[in-house]
Parts: sequence; structure tokens; C-alpha cells
Amino acid sequence: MITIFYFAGLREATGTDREEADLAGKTIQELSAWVNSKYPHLSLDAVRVAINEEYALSEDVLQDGDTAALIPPVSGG
Amino acid sequence: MITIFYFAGLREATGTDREEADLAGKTIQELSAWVNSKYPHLSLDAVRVAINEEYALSEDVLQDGDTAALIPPVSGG
Amino acid sequence: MKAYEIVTEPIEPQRYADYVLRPEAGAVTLFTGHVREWTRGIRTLYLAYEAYIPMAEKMLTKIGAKIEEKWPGTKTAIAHRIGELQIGEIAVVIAVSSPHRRDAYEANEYAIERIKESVPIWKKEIWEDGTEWIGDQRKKPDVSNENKGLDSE
Amino acid sequence: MKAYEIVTEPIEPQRYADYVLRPEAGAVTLFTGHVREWTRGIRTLYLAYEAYIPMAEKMLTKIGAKIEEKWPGTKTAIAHRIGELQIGEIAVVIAVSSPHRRDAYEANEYAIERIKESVPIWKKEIWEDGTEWIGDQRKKPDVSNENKGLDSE
Repeated sequence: MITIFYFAGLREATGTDREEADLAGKTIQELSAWVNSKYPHLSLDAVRVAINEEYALSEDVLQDGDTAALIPPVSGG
Repeated sequence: MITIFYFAGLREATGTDREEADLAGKTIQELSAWVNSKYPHLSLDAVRVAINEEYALSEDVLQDGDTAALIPPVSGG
Repeated sequence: MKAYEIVTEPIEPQRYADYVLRPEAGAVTLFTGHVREWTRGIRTLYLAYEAYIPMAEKMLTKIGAKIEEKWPGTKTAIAHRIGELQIGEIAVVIAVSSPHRRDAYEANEYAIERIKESVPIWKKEIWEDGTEWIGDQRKKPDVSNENKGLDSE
Repeated sequence: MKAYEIVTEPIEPQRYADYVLRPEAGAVTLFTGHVREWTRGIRTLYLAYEAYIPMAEKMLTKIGAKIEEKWPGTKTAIAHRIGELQIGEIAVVIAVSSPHRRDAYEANEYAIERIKESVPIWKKEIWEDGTEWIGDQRKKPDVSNENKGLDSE
């Protein structure tokens, strides 16, 4: 299983801060498609994905137990 | 009369922090010459002069009651 | 305190300045980012920050390591606060010490640029008539239509 | 405290940062210049600073006014300490607040450059084997022959 984290506007739009999904073996791109099909009103255009707290590339592959965080445009500082 | 201030290395080299001199009507250049003749071991090459707490030009003229400060290269900060 | 941390309590900037000071340091720059009341005519009541804490702390640590590599002899500490912040309160503090001042200024500014660009921290602005997650600091709240899909409204 | 001052007691930098903070300020930069123990292999025991106090305070005030002219919306406070300072102690503090961070960095660095260039303050370095008034910061103590005429040795 993969744990998916939602932050900020994504957390409010999905109504959850995390969920589990059976996405081991899938790419980041496939993860995004899965999220998009579940929440069709979300725009993920500017959203980056981090796997296990590191920014990932869209072709990176998820492994069982990974955490995938959807990172909307940041605004710290 | 003009009051002349000496600071830092100039104060130590002249042995005084101030003195009076009858230089009203003289230019800054003439003031420097006067100081140099009194303290021939001083080098005033890099020294700027302030009249009444403002940097002055070498052709500026001293008026009675002015204070003239000899400002060696500064090193604050 | 840790040298790179996300905190929930008010930030005391002097602690970070003290942390980076060493006998060989001639210069310390301390940057604090504060909650501003007015942004181009829009009045902010307060801000709410949230972070992906473990990743944010890792990234702050990496920014510090990068700085010590780019500007040898510098030492850095960074903290960002999350939760509700009132006008004037400190959201972020960056302390950099260095033997020479140029490096301390440059490294400090580098740190804030990197934070704003990639550290997973989000700011929600609360105005008199609404709220919004700020998603791209180049945009103003009232013209951020491109990000509306991510907004809470 | 005054916004632009020469002081003889230890500097508390936070007081100057607090002084410049306002609701419209999003950024505060605080620079502190410290007594460094080692300068290119020469060990400093302590420093002694002296100033032409009224002129120095006037010039600091002018630097602040110039900053507020060049970077509208900024507010500045500057203090320089004189007398004997030990390793690590603060010689100078510059606080600048600004709506936006870029200005706060630039204005702060501008202030220290101007101070080092023209404010009548002098530093005497006391080493294990001697002392010297530092007359030109581009030179090192051991190569400052051109300034020997002004030295105390």
C-alpha cells in the first residue's frame, strides 16, 4: 500500500489529509491520474509529488510502503 | 580661533586630541600645511578634514569659531 | 532548538543569531519574515501556515548544507513557524554567520529564495471577506485565478 | 535608544529590530558586525573603537535618510559601539524593515558599505605582539605600510 498525503488547498478540496491506495508498482504519473479520477475537480497542473520526503520525477515508481505527498505550489517565508 | 580635533592615530602621534589655532580666514589646505609644519612626522595624505562635522573641500575657508576635525581613514563596522 | 526546524511557538530570532556566532565570525545576518497587514491594498487579518514537517525540516537542513558548501566558513540556522500568526509576528528566521559580511548577506538571501521556491510550507491568508491558500507568490490574492483549482473557496 | 547612535555599552540587536518593525513591514534584516578573533592568521586579543561622536551620529542619520529615499517604505536604525570590545562582541548593528525582502537586504548592505567608507569611527586592533589603528580595511595589519605615518607604533 501507498500512503498519500494532501496538504493545504488539496487537503481542503479532498476533505482528507491522507489516504491509503494500492498503487505499488505504479509511476508518479499514474498516481496523479488515480488522484485525478477520484477527485475530478482538482487541478494537479502545478502540483509536485514527493516520495518519502524527496521530490520525485513523474516516471519514478512507487514501492509498497512508500509515502507519496502531493505538494501544491509552496508559499512559505 | 579654530579648534582642531585629532583622532585615532593622529591623536596618538600628536599627543593631543584638540588644540586651538589662529587660522580663521585660511583654507583647509592651509590648515593642513599648518598641521604638517607643526608635526612634520605626520602624513596627511589620506586624511580628510571636516569643518563643523561636515567633510570639507581643500579650498573651503575657515571662519572664526569653526571646529576642524582631521579624519584619518575610517575603519568602523 | 534545532538548527533547522519547523516550530509552532513564537520565534525568538536572537536564539538563532546566537547559535551561529563563533569566534571566527565577523558578520551575522538575521532575516525575519513578518506577517504584513497590507498587500497591495488588501488587508490581511492573520495568516495560517501549514507544513509537511519532516520533509520541510529535511529541506531546510539541505539548504544549510548547500550554503556551507557555496560559502565556505558560513554557519546557518533556519526556523519557520506554522499555525496561526498575527500581524507583525515572525513566520521565518534565517541566521547566517560568516568571517566576511558579503557572504553573510548573499547566503541569507539565497536561503529565503530557496525556501520560497521549494520547501513544503503553505500560507493561507485570512482577510475580512474571505480566505485563500497562497500558491504562487508572484501572484496577488485577487488575480490568482490560475490557481483556483487548488483554492479552498 | 536613538535610531542612529554611537554607544559605549553592549549592543542588544533585538531592540533595533523591534524599533524598525511596523504593520506594513514584511521583512526585517538585522546585520551585526562582531569582533573576530582571527584575521588571515593574525590573532586579535580585543579591539578598541573611537569615534568623532557628533559627526558620526549625524552621518548615520544621513545614511538612514538616504536609504529611505532610495528604497521607499524602508525604516532603518543603526548603532555603533566604541571603547574596548572583546572577541564576539557586537561593534555595529543595522536594522532595516521593508514591505519586501529584496529592499531590506540591499538597503542593509548599502548601510554597512557607507559606514565603512565614510563614518568617522576608528578601530585599533590589539594583538599579542602589538597594536595598530586600522586605517584602510582593504589592507591587512601586516601589510599596511602605506598607513604607517598614521599608526600609533
